Amino acid sequence: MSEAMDFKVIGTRPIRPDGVDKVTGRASFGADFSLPGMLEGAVLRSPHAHARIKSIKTDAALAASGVKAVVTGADFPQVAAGAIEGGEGGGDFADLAGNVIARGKVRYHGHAVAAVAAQSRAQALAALALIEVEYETLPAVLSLDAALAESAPLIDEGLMTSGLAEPATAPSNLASVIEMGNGDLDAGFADAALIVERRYQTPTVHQGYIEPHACVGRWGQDDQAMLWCCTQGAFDVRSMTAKVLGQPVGSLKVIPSEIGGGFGGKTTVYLEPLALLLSKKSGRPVRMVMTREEVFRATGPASAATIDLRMGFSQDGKITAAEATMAYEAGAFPGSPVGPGTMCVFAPYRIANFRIKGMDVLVNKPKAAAYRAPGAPQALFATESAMDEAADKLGIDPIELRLRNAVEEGDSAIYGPKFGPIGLRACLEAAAAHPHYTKAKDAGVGRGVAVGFWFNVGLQSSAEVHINEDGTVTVIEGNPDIGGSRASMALMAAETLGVPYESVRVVVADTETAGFTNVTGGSRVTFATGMAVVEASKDIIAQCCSRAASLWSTDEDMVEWRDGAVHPRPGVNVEAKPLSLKDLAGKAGRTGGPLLGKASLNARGAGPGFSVNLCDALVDQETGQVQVKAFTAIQDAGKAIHPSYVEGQLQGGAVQGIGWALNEEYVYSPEGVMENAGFLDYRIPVASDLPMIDTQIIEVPNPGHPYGVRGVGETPIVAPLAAVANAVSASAGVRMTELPLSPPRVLEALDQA
Amino acid sequence: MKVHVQTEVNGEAVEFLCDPTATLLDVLRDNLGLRGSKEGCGTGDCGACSVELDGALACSCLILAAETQGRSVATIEGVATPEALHPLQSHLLKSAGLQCGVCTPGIVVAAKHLLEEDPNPTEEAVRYFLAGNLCRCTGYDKIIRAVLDAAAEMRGEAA
Amino acid sequence: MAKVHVPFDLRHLAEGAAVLEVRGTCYRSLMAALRDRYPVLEAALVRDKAFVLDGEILDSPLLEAVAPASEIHFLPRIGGG
Amino acid sequence: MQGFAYEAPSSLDALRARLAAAQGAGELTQVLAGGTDLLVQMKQGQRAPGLILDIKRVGETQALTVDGDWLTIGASVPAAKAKAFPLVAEAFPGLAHAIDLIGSSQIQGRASLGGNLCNASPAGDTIPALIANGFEAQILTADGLRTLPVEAFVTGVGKNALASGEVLLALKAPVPGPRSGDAYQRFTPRTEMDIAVVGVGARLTLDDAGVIASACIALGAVAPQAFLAEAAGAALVGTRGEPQALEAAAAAAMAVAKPISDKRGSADFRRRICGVLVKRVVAQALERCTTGGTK
Repeated sequence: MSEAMDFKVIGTRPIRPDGVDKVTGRASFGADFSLPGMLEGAVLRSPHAHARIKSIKTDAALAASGVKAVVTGADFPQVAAGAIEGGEGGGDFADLAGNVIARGKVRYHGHAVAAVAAQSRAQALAALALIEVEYETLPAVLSLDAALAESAPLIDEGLMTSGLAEPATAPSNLASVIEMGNGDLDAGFADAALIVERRYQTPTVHQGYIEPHACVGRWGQDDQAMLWCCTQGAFDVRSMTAKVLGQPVGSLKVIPSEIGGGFGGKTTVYLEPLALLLSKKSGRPVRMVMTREEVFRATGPASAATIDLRMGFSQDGKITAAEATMAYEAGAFPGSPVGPGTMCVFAPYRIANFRIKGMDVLVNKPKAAAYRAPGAPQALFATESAMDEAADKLGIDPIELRLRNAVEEGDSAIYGPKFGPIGLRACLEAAAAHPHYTKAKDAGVGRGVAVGFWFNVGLQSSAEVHINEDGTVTVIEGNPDIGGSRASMALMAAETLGVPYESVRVVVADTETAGFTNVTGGSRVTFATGMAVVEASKDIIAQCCSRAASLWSTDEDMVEWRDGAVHPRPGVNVEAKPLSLKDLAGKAGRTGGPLLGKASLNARGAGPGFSVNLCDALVDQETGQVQVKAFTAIQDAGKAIHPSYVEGQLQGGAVQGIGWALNEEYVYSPEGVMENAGFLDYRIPVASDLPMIDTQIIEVPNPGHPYGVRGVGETPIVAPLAAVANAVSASAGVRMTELPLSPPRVLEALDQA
Repeated sequence: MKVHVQTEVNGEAVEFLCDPTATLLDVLRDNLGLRGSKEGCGTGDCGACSVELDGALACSCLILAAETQGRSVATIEGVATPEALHPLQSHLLKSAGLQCGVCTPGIVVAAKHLLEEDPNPTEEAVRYFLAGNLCRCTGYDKIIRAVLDAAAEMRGEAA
Repeated sequence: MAKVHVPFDLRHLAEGAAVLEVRGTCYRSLMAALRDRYPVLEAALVRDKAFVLDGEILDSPLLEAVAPASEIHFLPRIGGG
Repeated sequence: MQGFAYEAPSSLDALRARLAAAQGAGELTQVLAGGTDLLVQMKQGQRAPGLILDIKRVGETQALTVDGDWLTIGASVPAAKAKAFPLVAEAFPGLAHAIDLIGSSQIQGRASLGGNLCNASPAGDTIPALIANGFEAQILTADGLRTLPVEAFVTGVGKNALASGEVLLALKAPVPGPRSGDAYQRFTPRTEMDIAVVGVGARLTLDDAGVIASACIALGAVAPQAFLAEAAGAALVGTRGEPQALEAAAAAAMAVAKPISDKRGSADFRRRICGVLVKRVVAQALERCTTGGTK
């Protein structure tokens, strides 16, 4: 692959194949599916943040009108500990099962305790009220400080901290510790002309997808089961649900619906095992749909974090040493993304002397779920705030300061391996030259700069390419299309096969139709599944060459694929017209049967993604309200297959990050009840809060992908937190270190300025 | 006791029996099979269930189905003709103004109402009018552009 | 011999070493050699860390060939959203 | 939602008769206008009536008229329609803005001023604007009509002065004369879709010399119910709205504000924002006095 590639369709902006269905309301999402005889399920959730379950009585509920089945934790098998595969690091099946339905103890307000299936939702809800649960309430642990306190109540009495040099001798709420380091920290700080040292805090936030979780489960008397659901990964739902229910993977078929947003939050299961067990007990299909309140109380969230950061700088702005102590809330079960957080925190920079400590801490909140670049936004909020403060104090332009420390190809990342070609420097240079950065600021406006980073992942993907008898193309793959990926797959297939984009249809298939494919997540779909589609298309090309050679009675190495057709190689003495895909499709029956290409792979070479964001913000000095006046997202995409959807990723991630920075947070009562479990008071940005989000796509091709693609889905949410905070700090004239930058907090800071 | 309702949906006479507690959204989706209107919140905060009732824009999750007796309901399913998409729909596709697409039906219904009231809205007017249509994927940028472009096309200007 | 970078927080399991020279032509033989010398370290690496060969994070390295000049890191596992 | 019966009487007499019957039978009755608060409360189990009486088919509740010197807005007139009514937009731009702040465009297609008032949320956006503008509530009683000033209609958080069997029929206000202007502003973290942390409504009238002759300042979300801050108004009368007069009005308003701390803001924050908004709202209303009204 090279930069000089001459693309025919890649890089164009055609209409997505599923577009008309989605603008006309025809597309079928999670709650849109139904089956004859279907029951409606509902979940009884814990009214306490932390309590022992002493008894559960379900007789009255089971006897209620219309009720066909009731399940509790006692109906589920005990699931042994074991790592969940598929790239969702830190997960354990036993914890997953414990989160799906409580056994013995409830660990957060909203934790599922029982579920009911009835003929109507009203009947199911009425029956929930008849389930008698006797609780012994326990004190709720709601903050990192409270969780790590000497005599903190234990959320998991058996939890021994892992990752310590000396094995833990007593249980605690500290699930694990990770440490990284290099060089001589003391010497590095001794060399510093400036040391920035602060504590940075970020709140618990939710992914905020608009479509609540929903599924329909149907269990047969032969123990074969089917699930229709909205998910980022049907195969992951299959393996997780099978494990929670103690069933063989092959007995479960998962059919993904269209998905109304996920952002990482739909990479796990909540309702699916409940629906299937209710179906097994009732002998009827069962539909379960969460309310928005349930989505807030029982799914997501992203970890709150406290990061103590110390960075040393020489007079000319070189980082001499850096130290971070990072505590992330895991929620009620281990598994916050503090691991990747520790790897991201200083990833954009060359730092010889550093120490990083990460802590995964249990609190009585919902089990943290992945949210776009899990762990990175919190980490880089801290670092990029400190970089901004350093630039200010050293009198160095903030982009220049970053350029002086930026990692480049060949540098070892602080977490070890060497970087290949990366776009950090190109993004920084583009930012410095961007009109947003060069134009004068309006009165009172603060301007913030921040860098974003995410690893991007590869993982397993499969694809099939079917050539129809008229030469049109059907691509079969297994990644739910969460943001236009069918269009990207069709573009890559069309490019490889040399056919028009419009002749390619892309099918997102179920777990019995598509080959195994990991989640739509980790910024991997266009990269890894795209690679599988390209490979499967190349498989078709090889078959076409072979068949053309047979037709021409020559050897395969006498022919070549060029411009969408098989040609005799130059100089080969064959009298023949080139054979196009369409020609060969028509002759398929006579040349060996249908043309079917396939590929399955474990993708390598996911190039890391870097970004730079610029934000102009104006603080109302009397009320503390922040207005984002301008925002620019610049990011290295490797190669933008469909630039509009790449821009869309940048814009959407920017706005989620703006929300995280400004107004989003879980508000808890002292008893551990979330007080703002709805879109009215959990304030995601609305259209009138925002300016247009300007974008600039940088293309430093990724050598690990045939067309140079690197993932773009997650990096966009990383930089906005600090970009906004730096702009607000500049406008307010006071350094803001705790998110969200809600009006009361900003006003309080203004008072102290 | 069920309520018997006769009403009009997308210009067609319909009748149904429903529980008095059923919302218009419930009936559209479960009784009439019109599932283009989505329930994102059930409390009128997200706009994914937007419909018009006697020409007024509304959240169908906050209307009792019984209230629609003798009225006229317009949903996303009635926006395109058999021959063509509405300009808003075409421009949303052209501008990539949707990612997951679950908020899109509500946005089309609301924006269509806006352009019927004000064929030449400013960007600010579009943003404020659509503030009740939450979108978590796009950052709104391409949605707003699509609405402005569709408005221009509908006014006969080159978009 | 391949260079194995010992994670900072597990160096106490390798007598404080930051880098180990380990013989092995593939993942399995490399890890077997490591197990012979530092069984507790090897177990911790397999349990808690992702295997990184020459900069590439490999979630299923079982059949991976290792060259004498290879650099191996072990990193915390990464989840994706 | 818990089960209920639904009825929609189509005349004032039928409504009155049904109310009387329900009262006699001890049915827990809930009047429905736009339903944008009521349905949410029923879904969340906060209200569980046995009978829903939809009043939208009663013509009087849909009135939107100017009769001589009085503006009448029927209790079930949807917000979108009320704010677009020419007289409201021209002579009551502050009220029009308050109406425009009720929920989203979708909510405004259904929500009524009558419902907003009966719901009696301390943070209801139209209530301070209605109070500042001297609106009266016209109430259908068992045997006639009665009126109450809006500030007396709301009696507490979620409580109003309607007796059992009574219904709010319409809101009425005198059409303002010359040299008069109103304004309403609220504070929310986002630009839209939020509940007011503080809301302030004002109606000012100047004399021929440009001196403030009357000033009504109403505060929302800083007490169990919106109320007229008389001292704040008094601080403005006789002034031309000079900075020190605005400061005095703000100080007077902050002195009578009795906010609580909750998830939407602390008491201190609310009190402080109240002062800021009083100044901004008075300045805006003052400008409208001299520019003749709109916007």
